[in-house]
Amino acid sequence: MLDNLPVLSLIAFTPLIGALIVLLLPGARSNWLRATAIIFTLIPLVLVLLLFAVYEPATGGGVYTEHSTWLTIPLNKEVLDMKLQGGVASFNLAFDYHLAVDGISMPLLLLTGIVSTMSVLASVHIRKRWKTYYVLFLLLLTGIYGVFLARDLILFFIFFEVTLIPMFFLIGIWGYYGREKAATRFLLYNGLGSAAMLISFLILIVTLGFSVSEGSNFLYSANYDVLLGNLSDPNALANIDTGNSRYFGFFLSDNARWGAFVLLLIAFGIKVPIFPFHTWMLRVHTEAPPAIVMIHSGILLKMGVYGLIRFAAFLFPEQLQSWTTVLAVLGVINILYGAILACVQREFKLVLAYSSISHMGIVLLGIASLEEVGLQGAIYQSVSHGLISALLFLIVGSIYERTNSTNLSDLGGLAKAVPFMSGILLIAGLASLGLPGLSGFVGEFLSFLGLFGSMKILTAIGVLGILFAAVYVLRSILSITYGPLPERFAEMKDARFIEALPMITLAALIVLLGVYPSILTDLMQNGFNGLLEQIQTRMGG
Amino acid sequence: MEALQTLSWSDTWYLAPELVLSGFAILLVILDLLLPKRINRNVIGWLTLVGLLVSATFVVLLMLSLGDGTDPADSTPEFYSLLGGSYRIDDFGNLLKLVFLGASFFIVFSSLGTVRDTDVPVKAELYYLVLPAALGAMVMSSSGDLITLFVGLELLSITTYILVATRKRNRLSSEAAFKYVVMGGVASAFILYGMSFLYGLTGGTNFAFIAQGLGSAIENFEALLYICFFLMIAGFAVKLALAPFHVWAADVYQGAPTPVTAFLAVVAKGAAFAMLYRIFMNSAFLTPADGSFLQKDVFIALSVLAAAAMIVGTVGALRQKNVKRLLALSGVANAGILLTPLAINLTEMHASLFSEFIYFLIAYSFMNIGAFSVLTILTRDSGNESISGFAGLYHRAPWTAVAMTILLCSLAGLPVTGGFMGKLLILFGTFQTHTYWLGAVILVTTVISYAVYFSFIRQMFMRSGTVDAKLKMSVPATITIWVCTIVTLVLGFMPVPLLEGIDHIFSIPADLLVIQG
Amino acid sequence: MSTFFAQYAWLVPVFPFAAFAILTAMGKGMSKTGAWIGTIATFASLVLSLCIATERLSGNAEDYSNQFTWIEIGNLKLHAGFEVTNLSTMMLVVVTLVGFLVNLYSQGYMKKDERISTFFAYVALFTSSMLALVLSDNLLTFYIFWELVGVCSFLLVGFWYQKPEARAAAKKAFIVTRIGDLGLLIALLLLFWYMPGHALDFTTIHNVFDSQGGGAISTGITTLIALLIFLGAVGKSGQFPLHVWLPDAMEGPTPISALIHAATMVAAGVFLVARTFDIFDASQVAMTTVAIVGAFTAIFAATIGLAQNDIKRILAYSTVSQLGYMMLALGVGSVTGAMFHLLTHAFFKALLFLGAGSVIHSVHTQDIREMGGLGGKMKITAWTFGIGALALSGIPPFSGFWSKDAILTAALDKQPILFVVGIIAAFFTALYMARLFFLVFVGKQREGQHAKESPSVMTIPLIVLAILATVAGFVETPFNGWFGHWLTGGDAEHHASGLVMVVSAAVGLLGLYIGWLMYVKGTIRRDAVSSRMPGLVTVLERKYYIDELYQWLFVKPLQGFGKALELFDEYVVDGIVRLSGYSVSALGRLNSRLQNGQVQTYALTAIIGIVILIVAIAGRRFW
Amino acid sequence: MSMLSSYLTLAAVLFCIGLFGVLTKRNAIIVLLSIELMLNAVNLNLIAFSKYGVNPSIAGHIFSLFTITVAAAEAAVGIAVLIVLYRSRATVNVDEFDELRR
Repeated sequence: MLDNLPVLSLIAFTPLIGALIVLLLPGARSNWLRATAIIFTLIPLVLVLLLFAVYEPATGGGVYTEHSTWLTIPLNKEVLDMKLQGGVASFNLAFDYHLAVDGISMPLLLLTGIVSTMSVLASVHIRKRWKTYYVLFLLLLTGIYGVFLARDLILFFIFFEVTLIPMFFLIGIWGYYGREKAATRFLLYNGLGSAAMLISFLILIVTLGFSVSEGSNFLYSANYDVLLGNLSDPNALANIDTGNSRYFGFFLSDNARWGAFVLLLIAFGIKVPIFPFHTWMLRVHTEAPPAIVMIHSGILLKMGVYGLIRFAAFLFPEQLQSWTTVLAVLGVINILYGAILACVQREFKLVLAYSSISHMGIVLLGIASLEEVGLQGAIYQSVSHGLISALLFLIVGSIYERTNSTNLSDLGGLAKAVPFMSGILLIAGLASLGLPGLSGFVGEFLSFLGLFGSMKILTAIGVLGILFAAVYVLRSILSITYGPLPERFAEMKDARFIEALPMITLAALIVLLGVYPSILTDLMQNGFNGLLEQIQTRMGG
Repeated sequence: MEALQTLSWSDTWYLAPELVLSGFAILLVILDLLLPKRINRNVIGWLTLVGLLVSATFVVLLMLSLGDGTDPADSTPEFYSLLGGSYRIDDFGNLLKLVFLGASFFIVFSSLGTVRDTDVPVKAELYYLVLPAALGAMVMSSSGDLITLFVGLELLSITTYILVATRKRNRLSSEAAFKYVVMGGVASAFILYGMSFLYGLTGGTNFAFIAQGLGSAIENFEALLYICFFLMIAGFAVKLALAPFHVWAADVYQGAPTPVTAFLAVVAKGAAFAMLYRIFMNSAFLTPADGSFLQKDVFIALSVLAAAAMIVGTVGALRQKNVKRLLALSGVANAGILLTPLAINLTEMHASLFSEFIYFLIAYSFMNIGAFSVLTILTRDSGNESISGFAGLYHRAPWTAVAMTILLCSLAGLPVTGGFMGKLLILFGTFQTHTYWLGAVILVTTVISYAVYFSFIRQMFMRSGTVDAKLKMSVPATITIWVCTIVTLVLGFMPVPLLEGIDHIFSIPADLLVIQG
Repeated sequence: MSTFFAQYAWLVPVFPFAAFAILTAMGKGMSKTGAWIGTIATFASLVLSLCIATERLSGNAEDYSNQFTWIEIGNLKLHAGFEVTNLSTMMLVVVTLVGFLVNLYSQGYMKKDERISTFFAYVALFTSSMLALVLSDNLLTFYIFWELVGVCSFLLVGFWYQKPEARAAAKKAFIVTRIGDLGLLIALLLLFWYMPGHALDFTTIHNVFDSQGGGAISTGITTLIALLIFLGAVGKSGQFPLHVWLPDAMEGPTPISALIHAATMVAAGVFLVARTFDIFDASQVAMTTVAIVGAFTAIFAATIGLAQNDIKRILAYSTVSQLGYMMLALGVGSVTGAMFHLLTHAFFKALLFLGAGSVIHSVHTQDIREMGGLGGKMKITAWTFGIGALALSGIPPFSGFWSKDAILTAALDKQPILFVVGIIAAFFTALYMARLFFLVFVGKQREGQHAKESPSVMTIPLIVLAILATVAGFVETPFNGWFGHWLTGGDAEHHASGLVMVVSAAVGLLGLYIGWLMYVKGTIRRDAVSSRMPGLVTVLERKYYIDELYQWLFVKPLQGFGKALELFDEYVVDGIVRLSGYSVSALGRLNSRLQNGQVQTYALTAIIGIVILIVAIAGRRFW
Repeated sequence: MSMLSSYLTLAAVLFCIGLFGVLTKRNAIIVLLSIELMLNAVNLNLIAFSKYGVNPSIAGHIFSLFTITVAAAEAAVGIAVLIVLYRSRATVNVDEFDELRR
């Protein structure tokens, strides 16, 4: 049934349509607004699930590619015309509207669908300006889906930027005390990342993206597939060193490659975040409303991971390969730095923020392995961390609503007052510390397994992180749920249905992924073939 | 040199847009004198709009009558050269004229009903003086001769001096005007001094002559040519408010009535760019590139100025609380971006400098006019020009706040807006020519500018203002705001039609370079 | 022989898991029924285990294993599966048997607790994980359930979560064992990359590391792997230096201490080493390490046990000490001895804990100094406890004697010093057990204590266990090596040594006698040691200050480091970010200084600007 | 050519004097006059070039005529603005015109 539908576009743009509809609804009807928002968050989820059901790893979901030219910007060809006697038929800069799914994006799409749905349910804690909230929320979703679907550099960039603006508002309007600062910091820091990304992209477009087709049609293309094709094509202009000609400089020199690669690393490193680019996200974690942190920690950080793999790894396999150690060291630093800092925080949200840093370090290790196991582990860990941190922040939101605090010293004994929530919190915590049987373990294990083949000592040091994970998770969660219950919380009510539903769903998914990982690993089966082949051939040559 | 070509009756057709403007200008001056005091001077405003529209119609007609040069069999000329080549009707000029006329139109339109008599007692002057100013800008963009260029420049400058001073009872207004006069005068002197050398070393004031003479001039008087170009650069830099020649801009923008500020930011700036293109593409660009560094150096100097403008403008705006001054500094930064396509020069791979420039100019005009219109409404409401005047705008006028947000996103270069597309094209140019550093400067300053523009958004959405009453909107201003917003979005989503149109009619040899005399 | 029941072995863990699922899903609504669901499920497992055991008792049943692909990535496959061997069958029986008895016992012990169904859910989950662990056919599956039993232990230790001590103990239990788990995990990674075909199953491990394996893996790596696996075992089995969690874990309900922290989970470390014994066998260093750590732990914990006053803590240190014995056995190469002791220990230690639970249930204190003369009121408890104590002290003919004897014989064969250490530890064992028994059950009864015998649901398990503790030893005596043969498939490695039997029985009796003299007869004053060497006693009471040492060695420095890092994060990492922000806005301030209102300054700036531009750009050409 | 260079030098000196005046004089009238001086330097240049330049032509004369005219217009507007300013400030000191700042 999906064959006749532009299903990928529908996934990406139904939230946008939802946003427009919400915009037209009367602002006072909060129930209508909420229902519309939920519906338009569910539609893409359903579509993603359908896609998941029919997705065949063997064909890489190629059936569901949507490709059309979007912008073909004419570049003045006159000077070129004069120079080349034969004349130039056309000289264009083409941005394509190209959406596709493969084994790498599919799991992240699923994650997006699930976490966004849970987040929109968790938005019951939002107390003001619902209309604006849901409009921005849906806008954000379009951006996120777009990022995971886009296969054109500029399209990707646009979607990436589109996530920034709603996030700025969502943090800045509905956040806590330091929200404005956090929002600005978020915007600037991520903006810088995007700038680095765009520089790198443009370098790629003016070199790798250039091609001369039959009948001397000169074309700069921003299409990812074109870039990838030119990368491995020895006859592509970007791979031929024609000397230092100023005007026809399509050659992608080693220096340029390195520059572009490092810029991508920085760009996505900020998003992931990689130490030392992490400080912005601490503020987002503490200041943004929990429903938004679910999205942020659950999905947005994964855009960095996705970008690292999709662009830094696939387009620069050589550079990545010679920098695996750097990446692994960064990963280990992330793991330990985040973990140790998480051990000494007094604010639960900060514990979680630092723990995110730590977990993202594991993802880096997986990428650094350049082994299929590790790469799948990285994605797996991303998905798993997405679910876990979404669940954790869901509970944080519910706890904050009841206690007005998430400070560890203010809380205690909640297992008595809210046993259900405490139980879920414990499950989430255990998943976060990598307990087998829950999703966290599989991702961590696969990542470690992948890297261990090439870097034993570093991996072993990284594994220490899971010890600290036990320390900070237990320290914080036990001090919230265990111990004597303070008087003032005696009357606390356990989770309402609307809160419990997403909690149970997420917890169930965490267990499912922990017990039956093939559900994702099968999906990713052929996702990394291209990259691994590249590396193989380069090592051979 | 052919015999002096005099103005014939048939030429009036080619000069129709300019003649219409001057005719309307004179007519309105007289009308203003004759009309009794009790009649609202908005009438003159509407008539000004009519003048601008008629003129624009003629420009469009002229454009249609021009050939595009794609078909060799087509004998329609690609341009008309009048008065011995001193005045050119070509697509470069026509496109810019449309921008100027359109911008003037919206500026005047949005100010109808928002400018208060207490603030600008000579409201009629505010309206009809826009006509000669626009005329000056048009002359500049159409000139093929240094003298025409200079006359156009001065026509624009002198009228804007007066426009700035129209808030007669305002102490600041006349101070701003005085500063503008002094800086403008000095700038004119520099430009003229540079032009005098250009004339002296090549022997002509016509661009065709200058191009011919440059070859020998560079052999014998390279140092003098350097001085000549740098003197002109200095003059233009002041006119364009590039850093560090920009300091006057903030003061003048603040003192002027808001519509005039918008006019300065859009039309005056655009006209200066037109002049820059005319002169530099027909002189510095044509100097031989081998054996002399002149060409390279002039364009490097422009790149450096562009970068400096972006950095200083953005960074300066960070700490600015007065909205007009802030927009002045933002204009400085945008001038840097607008300069970039020219500064990275015309090369084999990068020949689309003009479409990059004009696309961003159009986008910039609309977003700026929109933003200034919002500002006009707000200042009329509260008299507060500070950024805190935007506080709580979301609660007072949510839709206007949304529009303003879109405009600000465009100013900040965020997708999907005209500002983004324009910047992206210019950026692409810098990368095409491998001028990575300039591209990086554009991007980094863009990011810093988020802090500037989003401080408005913070005010609008995240703070509550002192007043809660619904904001009183004037109809023309509202229309202007929404037109600007929609155009901004359309330019972001669908840049291709416009760009294709420009590419279709614009040709470098015929429209940008005046090689054929 | 048939493997009819063996193919259904996977059902053994499924029963309790189903119970867990039901109990969790139903929630609080079913306190009484819930308890029975757990018990019945465990009973079902027990029955099935017994069936499997019967099937295999003949001794020549083939091992049965079955597996499926858990994760498949590229050409790498990670499997999950189960394997039924004699070793795992023995463990199945032990776990289900003790598990069932503890379940039964808890019906009485936990009766009044409002979260009884939660308790039974946890216990069911634990039983299930433990059984799955036992059945695992490869190290990865093993590791998964290894962690799961750990988490169940954590949950149950912290069952009374409102007590801060329980919270601390649970946390400690989890974290300290996790240190060991790290070792196991790294060992797993190493094995994965070094094993041919990335195989992780025990059969392949056996084949590769077997003497016939032909040195597929270098000795250095083998040693490393072995030591890392041993680290895991050290953590789980409470060996020195990671023993600190086990005594604290006594904060949990007593049945849990019996089930998890005496009979089953803590023995998993021993089981692990036994399961991967070929790896150890291939490395002399590893074997020596295991033996030394085991022996040291045995005597070390026994001495601490002497000076404790909490009934459960004494038993806990005793557990640590006995686990040390098992490790010692493995270290000297006697898998049979270790598993044999594991078996007997499971029975008599569970018995002792349950007996202690019965006492605590009755008198509501755990301090043995506040007890006394309970023997009269609690006959069954006292008798069964006595049997347990005798078994533990290694008095013939109780089971502990035979198993200890097997270990000591092996030790003597290998290394006399280890034997001596073992003998001394055995003496201390007898001594502290005597102290415990006599102080609790003999002597004057305390006033105000209304001790009474526990209900039959609690005493029946005691009796069953007491019988087992008495007779279980006869499966393997110096005269009859059936158990060893059945277990390892080899010839009986254990040959009679009259010397060992005599010496070990003698020190056991001596210990008991001295205890009797001190605590019953009073011939030796109780403070005979403490008055002469108060320092020594304090050191023992404070458990050699190990906790404090760790506090100062690891916890505090780590906290300090964390705080320092926090400052670093705030002022250096974020500081740089803020600094760049400030410097940008400082530039902005510079710009606003320029805007001083003086038009002449503006013009001057412009002039200076153009001069600099000319000098910089044009000037460099003319230089 | 010596004539040309003398004229050019004179013009340059004149231009610099004008510039100096703009930058330093406190009296606003003198500032405006200094601008005129600069423009006159330009006129001198143009005339000199049109007589002694590389390609002597009438264009320089014409250019200077335009310059003179425009300069007059500019001066007129300048003075007018200054008068308005003087009315409100009662001073012609340039350095007192600094209410617009920062």
